[in-house]
Amino acid sequence: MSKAFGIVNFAGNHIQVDGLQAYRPVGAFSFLGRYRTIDFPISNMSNSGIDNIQVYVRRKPRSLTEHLGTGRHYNINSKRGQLNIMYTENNRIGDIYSTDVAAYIENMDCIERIHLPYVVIAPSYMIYTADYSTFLSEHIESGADISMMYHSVDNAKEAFLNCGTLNINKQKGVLSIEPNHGNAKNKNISLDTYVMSKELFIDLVKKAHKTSSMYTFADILNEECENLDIRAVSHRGYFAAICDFNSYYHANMDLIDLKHASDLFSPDWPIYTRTNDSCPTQYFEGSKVTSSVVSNGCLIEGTVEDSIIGRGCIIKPGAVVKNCVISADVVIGKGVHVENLVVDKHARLIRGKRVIASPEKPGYIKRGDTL
Amino acid sequence: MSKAFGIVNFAGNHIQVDGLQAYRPVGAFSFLGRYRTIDFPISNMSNSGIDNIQVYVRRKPRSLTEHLGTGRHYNINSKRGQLNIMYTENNRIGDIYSTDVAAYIENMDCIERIHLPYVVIAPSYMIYTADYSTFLSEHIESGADISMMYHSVDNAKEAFLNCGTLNINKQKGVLSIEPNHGNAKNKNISLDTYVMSKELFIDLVKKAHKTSSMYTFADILNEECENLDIRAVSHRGYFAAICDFNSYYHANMDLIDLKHASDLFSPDWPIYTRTNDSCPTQYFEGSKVTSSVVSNGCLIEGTVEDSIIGRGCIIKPGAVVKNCVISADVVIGKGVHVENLVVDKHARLIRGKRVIASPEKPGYIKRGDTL
Amino acid sequence: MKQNNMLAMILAGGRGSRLHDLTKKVAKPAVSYGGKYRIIDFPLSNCANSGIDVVGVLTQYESILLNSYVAAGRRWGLDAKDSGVYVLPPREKSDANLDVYRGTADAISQNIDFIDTYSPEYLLILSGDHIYKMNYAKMLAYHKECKADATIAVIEVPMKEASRFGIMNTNETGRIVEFEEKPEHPKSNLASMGIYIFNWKQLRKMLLADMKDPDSNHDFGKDIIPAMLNSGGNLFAYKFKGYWKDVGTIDSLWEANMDLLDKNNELDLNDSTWKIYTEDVTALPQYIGADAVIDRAFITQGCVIDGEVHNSVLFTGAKVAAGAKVINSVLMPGAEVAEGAVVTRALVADGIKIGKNAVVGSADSKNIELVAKRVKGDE
Amino acid sequence: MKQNNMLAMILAGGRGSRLHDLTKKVAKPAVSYGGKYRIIDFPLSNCANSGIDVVGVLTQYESILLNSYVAAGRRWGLDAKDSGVYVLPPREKSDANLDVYRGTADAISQNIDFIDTYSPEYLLILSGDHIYKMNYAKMLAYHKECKADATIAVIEVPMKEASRFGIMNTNETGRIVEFEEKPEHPKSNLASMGIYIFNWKQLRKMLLADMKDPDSNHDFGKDIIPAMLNSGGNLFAYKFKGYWKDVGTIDSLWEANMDLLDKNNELDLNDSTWKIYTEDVTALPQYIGADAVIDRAFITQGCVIDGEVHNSVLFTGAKVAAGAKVINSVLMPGAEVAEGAVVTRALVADGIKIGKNAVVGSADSKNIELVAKRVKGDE
Repeated sequence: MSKAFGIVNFAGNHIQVDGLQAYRPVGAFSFLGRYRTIDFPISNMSNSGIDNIQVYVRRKPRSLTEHLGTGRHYNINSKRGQLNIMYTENNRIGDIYSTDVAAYIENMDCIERIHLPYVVIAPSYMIYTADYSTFLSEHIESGADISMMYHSVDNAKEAFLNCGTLNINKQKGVLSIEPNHGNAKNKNISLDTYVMSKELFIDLVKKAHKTSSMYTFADILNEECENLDIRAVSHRGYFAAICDFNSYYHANMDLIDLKHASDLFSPDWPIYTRTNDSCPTQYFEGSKVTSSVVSNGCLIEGTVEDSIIGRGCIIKPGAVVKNCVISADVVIGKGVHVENLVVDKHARLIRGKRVIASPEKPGYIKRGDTL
Repeated sequence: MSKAFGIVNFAGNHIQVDGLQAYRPVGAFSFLGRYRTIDFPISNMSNSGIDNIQVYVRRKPRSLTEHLGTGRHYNINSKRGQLNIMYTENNRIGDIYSTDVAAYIENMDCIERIHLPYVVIAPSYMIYTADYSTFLSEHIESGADISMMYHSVDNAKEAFLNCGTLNINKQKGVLSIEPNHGNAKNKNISLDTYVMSKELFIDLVKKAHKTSSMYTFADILNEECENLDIRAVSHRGYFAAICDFNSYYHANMDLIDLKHASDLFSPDWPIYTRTNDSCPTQYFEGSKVTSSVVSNGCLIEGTVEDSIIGRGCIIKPGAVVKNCVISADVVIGKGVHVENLVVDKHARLIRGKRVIASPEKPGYIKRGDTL
Repeated sequence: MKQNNMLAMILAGGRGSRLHDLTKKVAKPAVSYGGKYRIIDFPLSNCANSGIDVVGVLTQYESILLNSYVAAGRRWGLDAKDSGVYVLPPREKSDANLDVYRGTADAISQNIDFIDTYSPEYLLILSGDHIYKMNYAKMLAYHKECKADATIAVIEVPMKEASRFGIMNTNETGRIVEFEEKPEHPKSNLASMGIYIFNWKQLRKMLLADMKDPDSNHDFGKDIIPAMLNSGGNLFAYKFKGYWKDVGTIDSLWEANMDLLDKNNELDLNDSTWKIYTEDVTALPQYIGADAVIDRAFITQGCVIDGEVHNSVLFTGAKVAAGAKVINSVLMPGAEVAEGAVVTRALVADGIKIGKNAVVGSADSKNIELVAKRVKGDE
Repeated sequence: MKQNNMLAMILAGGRGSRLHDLTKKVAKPAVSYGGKYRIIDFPLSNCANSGIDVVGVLTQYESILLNSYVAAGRRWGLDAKDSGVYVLPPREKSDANLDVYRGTADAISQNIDFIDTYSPEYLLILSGDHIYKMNYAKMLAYHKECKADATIAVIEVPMKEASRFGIMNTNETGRIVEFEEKPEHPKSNLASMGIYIFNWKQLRKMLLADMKDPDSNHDFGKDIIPAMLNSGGNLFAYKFKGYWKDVGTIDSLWEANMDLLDKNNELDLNDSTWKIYTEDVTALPQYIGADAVIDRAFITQGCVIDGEVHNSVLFTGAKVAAGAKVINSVLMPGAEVAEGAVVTRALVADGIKIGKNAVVGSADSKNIELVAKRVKGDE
């Protein structure tokens, strides 16, 4: 039982994932075949003893609502705990008024009614594991106003271009939060993950709201760096941000390597998800599957290489799937050759015999499309 | 196990309940203290063996989502059954584009994926009980294209003014569906409750959508009366429609009489709701409660007459509550006299010593207001 | 919710024979209390609220209602992924015949295999028939802080009543130096509440030894705790403050119900930060009739009151007809009092009907009258 | 979901001794099958899919794993308000001492009080150790249509094997005229599947009589059904078509697993309209390595395949290291095959490790080799 409640924030307007995002919020994106990205922040919270969680969502909440349910599959006690989905009327993606701050203000009565002294805020578009109970206790011990997590990277020139970066001093004090301009290799990428007292959180939200209708929570933090004691806490281990289409593709492809996956998945830190009660996957004579991650419920007769296959997919004889991220319930027809693609749910690639994108710019097949 | 899936429709633009509706959809209105209006259609479906239910919602879905959960408290098997909340982007109340047909079209893939041959549609703003399994089997036997329920009333001049009425012939065929113009005492009020094949339902939705962007499902039905065999089925028993503020107030007040309530509530037909795990209500010395319906978790020291008291209310010494519908977690302060009011959730009536509306035009106290 | 590495086992095998007819068909932990609860809701809700995920309930005698009642772990939210309430009656094993539990310790010993599947670090032993609210997480924190071998929850009782309890004598650090079962001349007033935290590995060894000991009663109070003390174990007393009641008799069950009528009573069932969860019975709200008179009462949903209710607790579905009077009494679930009947200082059992104009109990009786059979009235 | 007035009781007390080491620690209904399932998932999922809300599971021998497994009714969605899976081992009562179930009928008789609390109209009796998918709602409809006193599900078996089964001889209307247990000269090939629907009130009377009969075996097949037939009861056979298997031996368990490798196999676990639900184990998706070779396999989540897998079924968390070969075999949950090892025509039990370069089983063995102990390999 934590002294903190959790907030899982939606991906702000700086995050734009072409294609997939038209159908569901980033938190509901399929990840590594059987997960959704939101499974990571929620499992982190649940494993950290946080069982009172608010999940903020903007447009298209259905898949997220169904996936989260009452949170029992995340090990959240259904009486004592709470997993609430918080909606906002300002829900147009890209709308400058549709900020996290606006959503918090809209649901302020629900926030104020929570009887817990701290809040841990985490984003729905990042994949990492972290023990928030340590994060919280170290925060309390430090006496800081706010603690926030960052991850030092050496590829900030070409990656994390939409993310925030932290400017920190020797004592790990945060001097400013700036967008990543891609002007340097080494950057401290903000995990958009914070801990602070509930009181301060509410104050900051109200202040941000007063200051400007388009201020995000990161904006007000940046502005308060001078006044408040904001500490940066380094994160280690696997870390990926789904901040655009390419990063989505690569975060998935990265984890085909079991060594990378072992950095993220540990028996001590289970990542929970909703089961679909699919049966095991059937491999038939003639199937040839290598270097791939396969979910349950598939029927495989073709060739799969360096790919991720979602739940319930059918790979017909003679089909070749290479360097692809395939979502659930996709059909790859007889003799169809697909390469370097993200294929969205329920798509059927049957007629077009070769659908091949370049490895630099992976392609996207829409949800439910028949090709 | 029914051959039909269920659809609980949102209250259309013809339904406007001043006050309450600003905070939640009609389906999430508190009713008789411990229920919400949506408990009635969902319990009807569950008791009729329908365990695959879609609930459509427009704005402010939080309270409804939390109340419904995964439907376990409605006795819906959490694996075999499904209680899904369906959202729509056209969610502005009063917007002519925001119709049930638009919502069905937006979620058509989810409708099409259901493997059941029939659909039962019920509204979220009416309070009645009905066995849909009989409704369905009689529909199948009759060979009609569509069966719909109506209730004959003799007070259509002053009530049900926003509801639809059925024009029917001697063989119970529906000739037309018209708004109630209040021009006659005796009318057949449509219960907005239909059964038909899934196929026909989809056809009609698509046709309505093609015909006009502002067509509702009732509109297309009215138009198809000539072409289709639409049968009217008479409903008996308790029936109320929450179609405006006054009807909300009176539907509640009606049921203070246990005789009326016995018409609606039967041991064979349980109305399920979500429990809040409140403890029993404590009556203290000096309390005086008569002709009232009281929910659990209240602390009562004052006088309550002819009223409905929601869960967790506090009625302080010397307070007088008369002819009121009080929602959950309301405080009526010492010596405060309230009469002919609907008091919304979390309101605190403490300072103003007399808050009395006229019996003809009951007053409304806003959610969370302190008076 | 992350497992806090503590598994709870509730001893719920008591017959409760001093509750007479109330426990004829249900085990004591399943007896109704407080309008809508059963006694075992208290330890189970305490577990849920303390962040304990897995609870074993050791049942024995006449337990079908108790077994099915606790099996529905959803009632206390104990139905998340790695969570559960497990009913553990005695059972046949490949190396042992079917046999009853020989004592509180034996009940645990016979379920070592169950406990081992969760490999908990700590084991919490609870009793299924006490009414109280307690945060076991705090007790565990104290147990860890003291580096204790075992921690026993104690409550201060009036010194003159101390000889009715198991008394813990502690030194100034809170360490238990002596345990006396019902001492004639008690040295302290710290009574054991029958709530223990053990380190599982250590307890496991002791239980295996205890099982083989022919002289043992296989009981925590009589055997395990004394043995730990004798071997110089580090046992600590954890002082509990608050409402705590063992309702062993009709009078004490009645009293515990009456306690709820006090404003700001110590148990405070209305505290939204520590709810007691129970079965979700489908029922109407309370219907209070035009001529009803209610002062000082604790009434739950499903009740219909047309008569007078004074100083009484009414359980789910209880009915008081017009002209009937219920005074200083407890009406258990579904009890009905017909027109003109008067019920005074009585406890009316589940579903019992008191007929028209019947008079039950009396204002000056020494004991509370248990009404467990239908009382005929005027026809 | 409205109760269809039928309560199901699953007989799950079988020791399954012909499954040897597999049932040393778990009862037969809890044995793993088909990659991610346990056998009892089939009757439980069938119940859930047939709209049955309340299921009693009659357990007996070494049932701690089975008891806790089925107690989590959420796995089959049987955890809605009025729904539940209840574990029913033998128990002590006020009028009876603790005693084992004496037969299939006695197991029901001893739980009459449990059944009565739901007052069902119909009682469905199932076996906990059969693999099949069946809609009991259709069987109930047939039972009602026939106005039967009892309906027994039957399956056509090859005539030459009929003498191994309990055979129902029916007239042209489907009414059972004779029941023969393992007849030497069978008159029909309709074998009883051990699935019965009874009218509860009627069965209740028969059970009460049977309990007192000193000559009875207290068994449905041996006593109750013959008695009903003798007294001219209206018993009907309900013909089931589809996959049905009683996996009594290691060979038949292996076979039943191998059946799943066939394209369009009759059991069709992939049918989304009749899913078999099971425990939701936290596991990664299947990881298939760069040099893996898989043809004809049934593999579930948590598996890591770097070697070769031919004609095999791999259960949750099974691992096949690079250079290892698994042929015509079943790897049960957590089984691991180290580098260079070869496993042929074997059933490797839960968690068993096959060491480096070890060779297990052989292609031309008559029986399937059960590997229930660690096999050391090269160090």
